Amino acid sequence: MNQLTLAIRREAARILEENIVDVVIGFEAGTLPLRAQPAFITQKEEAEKLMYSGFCQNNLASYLTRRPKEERIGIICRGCESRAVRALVIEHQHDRDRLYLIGIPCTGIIDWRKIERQVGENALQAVEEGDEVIVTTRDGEHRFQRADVLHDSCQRCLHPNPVGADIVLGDPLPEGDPEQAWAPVLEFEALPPEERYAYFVQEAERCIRCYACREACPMCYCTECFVDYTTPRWAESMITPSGTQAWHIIRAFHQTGRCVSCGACERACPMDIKMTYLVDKLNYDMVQQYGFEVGASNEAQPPFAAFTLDDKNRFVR
Amino acid sequence: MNNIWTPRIVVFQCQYSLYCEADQIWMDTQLPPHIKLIQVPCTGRISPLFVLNAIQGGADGILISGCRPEKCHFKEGNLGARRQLEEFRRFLTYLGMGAERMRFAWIDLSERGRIQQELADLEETIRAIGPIKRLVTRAITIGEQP
Amino acid sequence: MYKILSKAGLPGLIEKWMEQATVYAPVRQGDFTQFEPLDDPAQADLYYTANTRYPPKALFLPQSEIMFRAKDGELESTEDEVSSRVILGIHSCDTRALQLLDGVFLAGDYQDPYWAKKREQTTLVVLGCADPCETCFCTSVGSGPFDKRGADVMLINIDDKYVADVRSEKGQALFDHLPDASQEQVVTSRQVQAAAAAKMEKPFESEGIKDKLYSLFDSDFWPKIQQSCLGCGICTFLCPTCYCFDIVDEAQRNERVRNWDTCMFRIYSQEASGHNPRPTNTERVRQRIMHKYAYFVELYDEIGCTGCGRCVRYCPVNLDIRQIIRSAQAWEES
Amino acid sequence: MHNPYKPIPMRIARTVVETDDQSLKSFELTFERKADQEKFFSKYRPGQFCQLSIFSKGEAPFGVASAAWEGDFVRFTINKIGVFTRAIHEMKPGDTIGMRGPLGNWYPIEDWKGSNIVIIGGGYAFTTLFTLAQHLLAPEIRSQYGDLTVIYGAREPGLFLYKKVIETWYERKDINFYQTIDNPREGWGHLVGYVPTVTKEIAPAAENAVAFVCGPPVMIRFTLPVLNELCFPPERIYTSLEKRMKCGIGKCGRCNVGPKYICKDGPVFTFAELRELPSDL
Repeated sequence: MNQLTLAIRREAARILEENIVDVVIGFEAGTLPLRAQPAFITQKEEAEKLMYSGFCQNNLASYLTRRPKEERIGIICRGCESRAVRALVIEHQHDRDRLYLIGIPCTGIIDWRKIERQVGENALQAVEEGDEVIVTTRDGEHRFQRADVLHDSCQRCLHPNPVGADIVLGDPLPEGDPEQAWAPVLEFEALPPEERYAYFVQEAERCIRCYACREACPMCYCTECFVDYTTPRWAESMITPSGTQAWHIIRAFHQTGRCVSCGACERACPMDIKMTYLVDKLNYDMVQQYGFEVGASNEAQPPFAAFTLDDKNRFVR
Repeated sequence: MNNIWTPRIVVFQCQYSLYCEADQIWMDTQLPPHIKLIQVPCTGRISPLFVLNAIQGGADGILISGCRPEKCHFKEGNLGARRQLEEFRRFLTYLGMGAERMRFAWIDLSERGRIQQELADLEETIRAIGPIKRLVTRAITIGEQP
Repeated sequence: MYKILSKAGLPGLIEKWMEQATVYAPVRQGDFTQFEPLDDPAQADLYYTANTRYPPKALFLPQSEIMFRAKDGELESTEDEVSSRVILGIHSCDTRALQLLDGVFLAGDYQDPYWAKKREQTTLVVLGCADPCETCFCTSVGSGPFDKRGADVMLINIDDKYVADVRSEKGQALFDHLPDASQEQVVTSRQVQAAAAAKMEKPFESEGIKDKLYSLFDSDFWPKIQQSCLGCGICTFLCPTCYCFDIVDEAQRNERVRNWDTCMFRIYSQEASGHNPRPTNTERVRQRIMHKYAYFVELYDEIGCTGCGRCVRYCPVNLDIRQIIRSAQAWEES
Repeated sequence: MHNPYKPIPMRIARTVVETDDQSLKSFELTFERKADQEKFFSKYRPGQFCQLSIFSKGEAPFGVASAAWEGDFVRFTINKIGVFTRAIHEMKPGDTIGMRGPLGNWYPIEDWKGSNIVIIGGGYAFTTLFTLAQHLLAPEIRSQYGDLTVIYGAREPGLFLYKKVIETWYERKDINFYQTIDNPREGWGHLVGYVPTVTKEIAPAAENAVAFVCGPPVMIRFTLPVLNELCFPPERIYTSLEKRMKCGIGKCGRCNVGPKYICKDGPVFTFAELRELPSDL
């Protein structure tokens, strides 16, 4: 039992008992060794179910827009979740007063795919021990350096510490290095255009349009998504290049200046499609053009919602 | 080879962004067949999806033409459009499209002949770089093909 | 009829089939395998024990299938555009799924010609699972790792050979010229089969599940278990037995197509009037589970799930259907 | 192999604007091929529906609103509400359109020979009930049944369908016809009140009778208790359901209510049957 789990249970039980919230959204143990399940705790006795580990792969903020409007919610917030909460509040999707953020400085989410790539698909047990992840399979024990098997988004995480939390459990962590965070975007940009396009095509063509990326994303909350719109239909409905490329381009574009870089979309994808390189570019541009970073403040509107006469490139062609 | 090929160009034009009368008449009635005009209530109405649809359908060039920044009929529709569509161009470029294929022309009533000039420039640029290859996923007919 | 085939001889055999038919087999693609038409027998990866990521139902009900091409106002159907095929290395769960779907597409007053034609043109060379995965639960849903129903041939892995249990004329056509398996080899193959099934834990017993689910229809069970569900389409799209589709006209392509659809999407049941009979995720999750474990049982006397475990493995929130069924069985109305 | 997804070509012979608000229009379609016509009428029974198809707009299901004896055409009455219906409202006589059908089950009227028939309809849902009444009014059929009572309600006079035909029902001796509108209106010479209330007043006898009820959900909800009070057992009350459909032949999976598919096992169900099904409508 790790200290963090105990602290989370204690805090969840307290805020339920003191009637500060109606529900606490956290994680409980999963049915598979490398996975955890989102949990919705409404009774303080049930707080014992909560746990926390590096296998908690979802962005819990995506549940905020799914819950009943009047509910008071306690939610486990890592850096990315807390920034999503801020963005949702700025976009009037949630009322901050009805939220209680239990902040956790995050050491990164372990990517089960990276582990399965090496040990096969039949893990029997997985535990974290300090900087190591120990996975037991039918043919024995495998040890990994935690840093090596973190999800890509977490490896280049800029802000592991929660912002604006009501309580923070655990000690703050050092912030990430922007140079390292944006390096993949710049590297991709440096490739010849045909290689960039080839990579995009190769990733998008595996898409099965299950929209798990959309559903897993805390910022994709539209009741009617552009692909569902039929009068007129904007994107081809099929899993053809037209259809899947349009989906990936526009989905990413709608996240411009809104994406919190949590990587939940990629972790949800059943076809291992890389997609953070798309939104990362857009986020990078927002930083470059407008000095905007999602969740950095409680007030700043996303750049597409805020524009001025004095924008750069006034006479751009 | 290139003298047979004519680039296909889609122009999105804000309906309030009136050019000087002669230019507008030319746009409305004398646009050559390889240029397709799509009028919108404001450049702010141009969803990136429209642009993407044109590109997927085989448009070699896109011209987005609207009012000068301070002269939007809806006060700031064009300001939003400018931020969005510029970024969209950066994004498509990131994915391999030639940035030259998409351009903006914020035009004032006084700028006689500018739209023709912009179109001619765009066409020349596109002739130089050749037909669009990347991001085209289905060829639909835009105007008449020679 | 039992034939024997050395693993070393398999590429030669595939090559021979390729002369007459398109041969599909699991082909390694990045971290997973997919059924692909082979250009070269060496592409076939039969040693990768897990199921292909994408279900082979797509070879019979493609995710996007052109039904008609519009020509001068006439719709020309496309069902005949399929030729002879062999599917090698499909597992029992996926084969069983095809058989269950025959009940939907081939039985009743209307036969689906697209499905029928592809079934008719295809020979299934099934590879039994000697080494089922941790997420497999075929034995809980009335099947098993060597379920032979629906197989034209069942390959059973014994050391450096396969015992081929040839079960149909179509299968015979592919294996006829091979030597018969010895009595001893057949016995060994039976042991392999029994051992595989014995290795599997049974996460639940399916008896009475239909009635239990009916009794829970209006229960608080569904609102509770659906909370973590994101409402994406992974479970249904990767499912070998989910078959719902949408029919769409792609006017720019001049095609009427059908695309997989899923009861997990809001728009699936959204009516033009604005009414939606399944307005929230609760009704949609209930529909998915009940379709497989209650309605399908009522209609066909079989569970509409073959225990392949794809939905278990790829659910982004680890909402595990085995756990849902167990919870349903244990649920007491308060 | 027969392809049940393939529409047969039809031609729009006549259109009639049915309601004053122009939102409902009837389309009478004739067959382009004699063989299709024969096949259609050899199967068609009142209560069935067809999928109409306009390439590029897709397909949508509509109940057939004409009895076979009315002529060599098939009538559909269509409310302008979505993509498809908007497109068909633009169409003119002479235009062609695709059709698949007849699909689904029907009002099993042949099981009730000798019985009295009560038809209760409200609003736009009257289409297939009209078909049923028309079917029963054919001379050789009418004599096989007892009394025929039709109660038909609409929000206001301008919203009644098939006005020309139903006007003539008042003059007939072999049909008891009642029309009602929601609120009093000057110049209205028939009943006023909601369908359930009016049904209660008219009180058709349940003995040796069978009822067919179609209408908006709220009308159904309040009419059922009335029929209950009048002693109609649920086995003798039929209704016709609708849900979003695509294939129309029980394959695409979308229109189920529990294990039943509205397109294949329906659209006609008795309330006794519906009571056995999960509440998934």
